[in-house]
Amino acid sequence: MTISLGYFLRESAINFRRNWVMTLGAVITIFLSLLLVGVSVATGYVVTEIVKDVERKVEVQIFLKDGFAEEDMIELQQFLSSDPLVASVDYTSKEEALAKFKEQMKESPEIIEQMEGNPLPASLDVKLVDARQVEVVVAKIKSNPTFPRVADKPDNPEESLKYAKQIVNRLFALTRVVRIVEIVFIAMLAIVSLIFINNTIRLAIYARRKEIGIMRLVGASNWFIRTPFLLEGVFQALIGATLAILTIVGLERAIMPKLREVLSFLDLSLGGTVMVQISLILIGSGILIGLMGSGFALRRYLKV
Amino acid sequence: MTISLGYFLRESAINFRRNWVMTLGAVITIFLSLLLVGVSVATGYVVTEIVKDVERKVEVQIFLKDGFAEEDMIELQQFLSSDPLVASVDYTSKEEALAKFKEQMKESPEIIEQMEGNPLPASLDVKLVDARQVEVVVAKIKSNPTFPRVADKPDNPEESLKYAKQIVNRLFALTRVVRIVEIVFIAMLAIVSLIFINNTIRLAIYARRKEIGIMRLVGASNWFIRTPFLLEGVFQALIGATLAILTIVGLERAIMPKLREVLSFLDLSLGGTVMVQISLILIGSGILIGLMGSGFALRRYLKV
Amino acid sequence: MPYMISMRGVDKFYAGEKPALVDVNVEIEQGEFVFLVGHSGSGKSTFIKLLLREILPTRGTIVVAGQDLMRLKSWKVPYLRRNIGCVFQDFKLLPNKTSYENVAFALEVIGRSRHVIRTQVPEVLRLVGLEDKMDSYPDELSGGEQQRVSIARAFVNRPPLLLADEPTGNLDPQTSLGIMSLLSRINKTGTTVLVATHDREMVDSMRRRVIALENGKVIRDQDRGVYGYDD
Amino acid sequence: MPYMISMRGVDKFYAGEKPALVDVNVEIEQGEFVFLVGHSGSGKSTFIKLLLREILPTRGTIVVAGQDLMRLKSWKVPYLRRNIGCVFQDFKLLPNKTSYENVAFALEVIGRSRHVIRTQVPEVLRLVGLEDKMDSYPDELSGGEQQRVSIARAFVNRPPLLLADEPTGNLDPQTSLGIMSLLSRINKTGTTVLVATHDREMVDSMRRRVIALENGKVIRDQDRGVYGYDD
Ligand SMILES: Nc1ncnc2c1ncn2[C@@H]1O[C@H](COP(=O)(O)OP(=O)(O)OP(=O)(O)O)[C@@H](O)[C@H]1O
Ligand SMILES: Nc1ncnc2c1ncn2[C@@H]1O[C@H](COP(=O)(O)OP(=O)(O)OP(=O)(O)O)[C@@H](O)[C@H]1O
Ligand SMILES: [Mg+2]
Ligand SMILES: [Mg+2]
Repeated sequence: MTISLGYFLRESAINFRRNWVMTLGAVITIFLSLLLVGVSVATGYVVTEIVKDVERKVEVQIFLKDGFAEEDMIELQQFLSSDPLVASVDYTSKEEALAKFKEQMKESPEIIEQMEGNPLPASLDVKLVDARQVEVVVAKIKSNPTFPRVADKPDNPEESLKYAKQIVNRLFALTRVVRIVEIVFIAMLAIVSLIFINNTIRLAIYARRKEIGIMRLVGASNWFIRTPFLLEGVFQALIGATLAILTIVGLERAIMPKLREVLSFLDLSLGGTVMVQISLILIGSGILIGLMGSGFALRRYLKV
Repeated sequence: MTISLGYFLRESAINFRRNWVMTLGAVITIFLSLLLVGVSVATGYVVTEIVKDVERKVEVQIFLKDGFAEEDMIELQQFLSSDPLVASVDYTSKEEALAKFKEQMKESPEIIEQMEGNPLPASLDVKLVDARQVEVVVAKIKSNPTFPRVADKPDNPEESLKYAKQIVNRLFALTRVVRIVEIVFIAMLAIVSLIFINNTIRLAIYARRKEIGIMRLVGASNWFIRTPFLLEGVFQALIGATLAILTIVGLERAIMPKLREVLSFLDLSLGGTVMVQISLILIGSGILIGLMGSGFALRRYLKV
Repeated sequence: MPYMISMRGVDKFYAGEKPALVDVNVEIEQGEFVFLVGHSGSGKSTFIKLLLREILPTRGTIVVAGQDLMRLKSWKVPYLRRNIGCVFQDFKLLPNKTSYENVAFALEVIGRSRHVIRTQVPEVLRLVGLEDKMDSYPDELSGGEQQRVSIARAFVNRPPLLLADEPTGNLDPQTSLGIMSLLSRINKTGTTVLVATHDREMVDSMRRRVIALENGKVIRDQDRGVYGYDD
Repeated sequence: MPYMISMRGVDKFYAGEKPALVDVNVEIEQGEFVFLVGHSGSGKSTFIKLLLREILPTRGTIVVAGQDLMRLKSWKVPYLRRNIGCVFQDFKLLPNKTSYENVAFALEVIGRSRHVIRTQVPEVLRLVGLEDKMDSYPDELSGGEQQRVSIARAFVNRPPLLLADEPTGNLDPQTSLGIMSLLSRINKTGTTVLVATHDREMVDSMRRRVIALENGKVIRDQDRGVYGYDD
């Protein structure tokens, strides 16, 4: 019925205006709840990116003996490159290794001075797709038949593999905790927001329970009473979500460039797609909560 | 008047029971708001401790030339020890330095092998009270007259000072950001909580505005109307705060041991005093907000 | 002969008190005009609330407009109520709606078009003398004006059954007379009308059927009766 | 001779409508018993609300119990109201309080001891015939019972001025008579009583001073008057 739709829209718009204390309360609650959730999700995203970036820096180095056979090295490199766990395999010659070492050690020049010739071996530097798979990749390298032939220490090939076992383990312990804390916190905020919004809507409807009773006595069916409330809930959610999104976008604009400047050594990013995703989540969940909150709260007063 | 006090307590207890929908709403809001704030403060405290712990590991090393004069070294050590910015000064002999180096480099044995004799200098390892003061301490060392006499490189004493300038700067950039984010987040949560609580109380009082009008018409003075509402607000805040504190203590008991286990390399602590502080803050601010929220919300309906 | 209202052996007990209604047996035919009289607290409003299925009886059967209220499914209740116009003792106006909107609501509920609403609502408000109070909210109306809005809402959709609980309690004798003759005219068009009232003058002058309650019991059911009760 | 109420040149305009009261000049002496009559919407409730300082007049001066209401500081208003008992047309009972608590509230407000409350409240409720409804909440009471709680609350603290807006609108003639003789008795103890009413029988039989309003104007102020108005 087109008449009814018009009626319901008009009705909920009027309610919206005339019960503005309640409306404002609900809009503020929805806005702030979604803002909290949105900011946490965005922060969580940045943290996750940082964690991933740090993890990406975990690599396995294979030291090669002086005068290794070129074809062996290439074979090993190809074997590793074709592994789905491996992101890239780069060759570092003896000279490049020395240059890097000098660069790294330039704050302890006493050690560089002491060095004669080029004691550093060439290496294959293996970057991983998922840093947590480091032990698997190491095992694969060890079991590869070419590996002992090119290894720096053929008698004890294992010593030709370098990866910061302890650091990697600590890093993973830390990043796991960071991720769990992140998820738990966002989940907590989401649940709390849900309760807040639900609570506010319940109070708003509680304050109008007499009206609902009167409507019933005048012969209004449940859906006739419910629809304007639900539409109102949707309006409120839309306004709240929009405000939250605008605030988050504003914050992003204001904070991210500064943060990127201060933490220029970290790869901080919060792309447009992420913002769009967050916006969609906020609007979607806002409307859902608005609808469900109103719906549930009404049930109590819609019993005959 | 003792009669009045009894009356007000009775009155607010009755209201508490008879308006339980509103009461429950307010209690839930206060509880969850304070829980969020409390959890953030606790998390923030742990993060701050970790940051401090990491910062504490920043140190300045002074490399000493072979065959330095013992009394010069001791003089420098005492000079630094007496500085309020310095936490401790430890002497590392050439042998200890070599042992440490070998331990650190055990994953790159090719370098150790290359070393002949003991190329490493002895050093004084200076730990700082506040890592951010590292440049100040470095300047002081440089300007000390004994320093050039014991320095490893007398012709260019500056090179005998080692501190991870870049790492320290990055670390500080990061920890500063972490701290700011922490404070901003807690502040945001606190403000949002305040608005939530205020909002809920306002809705609850809005729903009873007719009652307030009636009381006024029957000759009740403003404070006579206000007192039971304020007491109710305090009750609600107390219940909410208590629930929040219990939940936080419970969470601490459940999570901290596990966290300490997983992150055993970090110095995670959340002492009893911190918990007591958090509890006091929550109860105090809860009551304050309960009082002020009710007070402000009432003002609108207490105009004559 | 179809009964509009039929109550058999109806008791109503509110929690733990003496009963509000005891063994009420009443039949009201379609098109009748009935007064319900009784002292304050004798059960008149309870009687009306039962017919509207606002409350259910503790015992007994009630049939209204062919519907057995004890068996009526809860989702069907609104449809029953659309056939009953009711003037409530406490008016029950929606506080956030103007007089016009309050009356219009009864039409919107049954899906009348805006056009119908626009013509009928002002007409009905004029009948109860509120043509210049259409845009006032209930708390901007005098007691009697609120009561008349409630009356207007009750008959705007021409229901076959009209219940009125003390419809002239806040009205002066002259306005009361106007309302009563309005109810009379509505009754002449075939609507069954049940009026609970304390207005002795009114009851005595109209000489219609009178049902008298005392302590929840029907003590008198008289055609062309009078208010009765000696002061 | 001290006036309890004195209104001079009082106008009351509500937002943008025709005036609710126009140029009202009324003096009521201490100890008088006055009826205020008039059609629905003629301004009776507005008159009473002005005396209680629920609203302020648009023009004119009002002095009640020696207080100039225009000059009265807002924090002093509660003290004024404690000297005025008021029966409201819509009862204005606190929904979360029982009958007993509603009546007791008027005493608590003026700081009476629990002992006094415990003896006086049941006594007053008995006077209005509600001794067995003391623990009922307003929505568990019939319309007339609520009205009587409102009456009990109005005079429980023996105020020097009693205002009653339509105090018998929901009461049967017999109970009305009881309430009226109660008001009469209260008046005999020196209390000034002002009753706005539509109850022609009552006014005609009591033969007290009658102030008649029409469209906000005082059209008659008559000692030992009658309800007047021809139907
Ligand atoms: N919800 C309720 N809970 C308990 N008792 C109730 C309830 N509603 C009404 N009563 C009691 O039932 C009795 C009958 O009430 P009812 O409202 O039917 O009286 P009434 O005839 O309409 O009186 P009045 O003329 O004063 O309006 C009264 O004594 C009243 O106190
Ligand atoms: N708050 C308000 N805003 C606007 N108009 C109002 C307001 N209160 C009352 N009025 C109008 O003022 C006029 C007088 O109202 P008042 O309540 O004094 O009448 P009354 O004599 O008590 O009538 P009744 O016998 O019906 O109770 C009415 O026309 C009413 O609509
Ligand atoms: Mg009744
Ligand atoms: Mg009035």
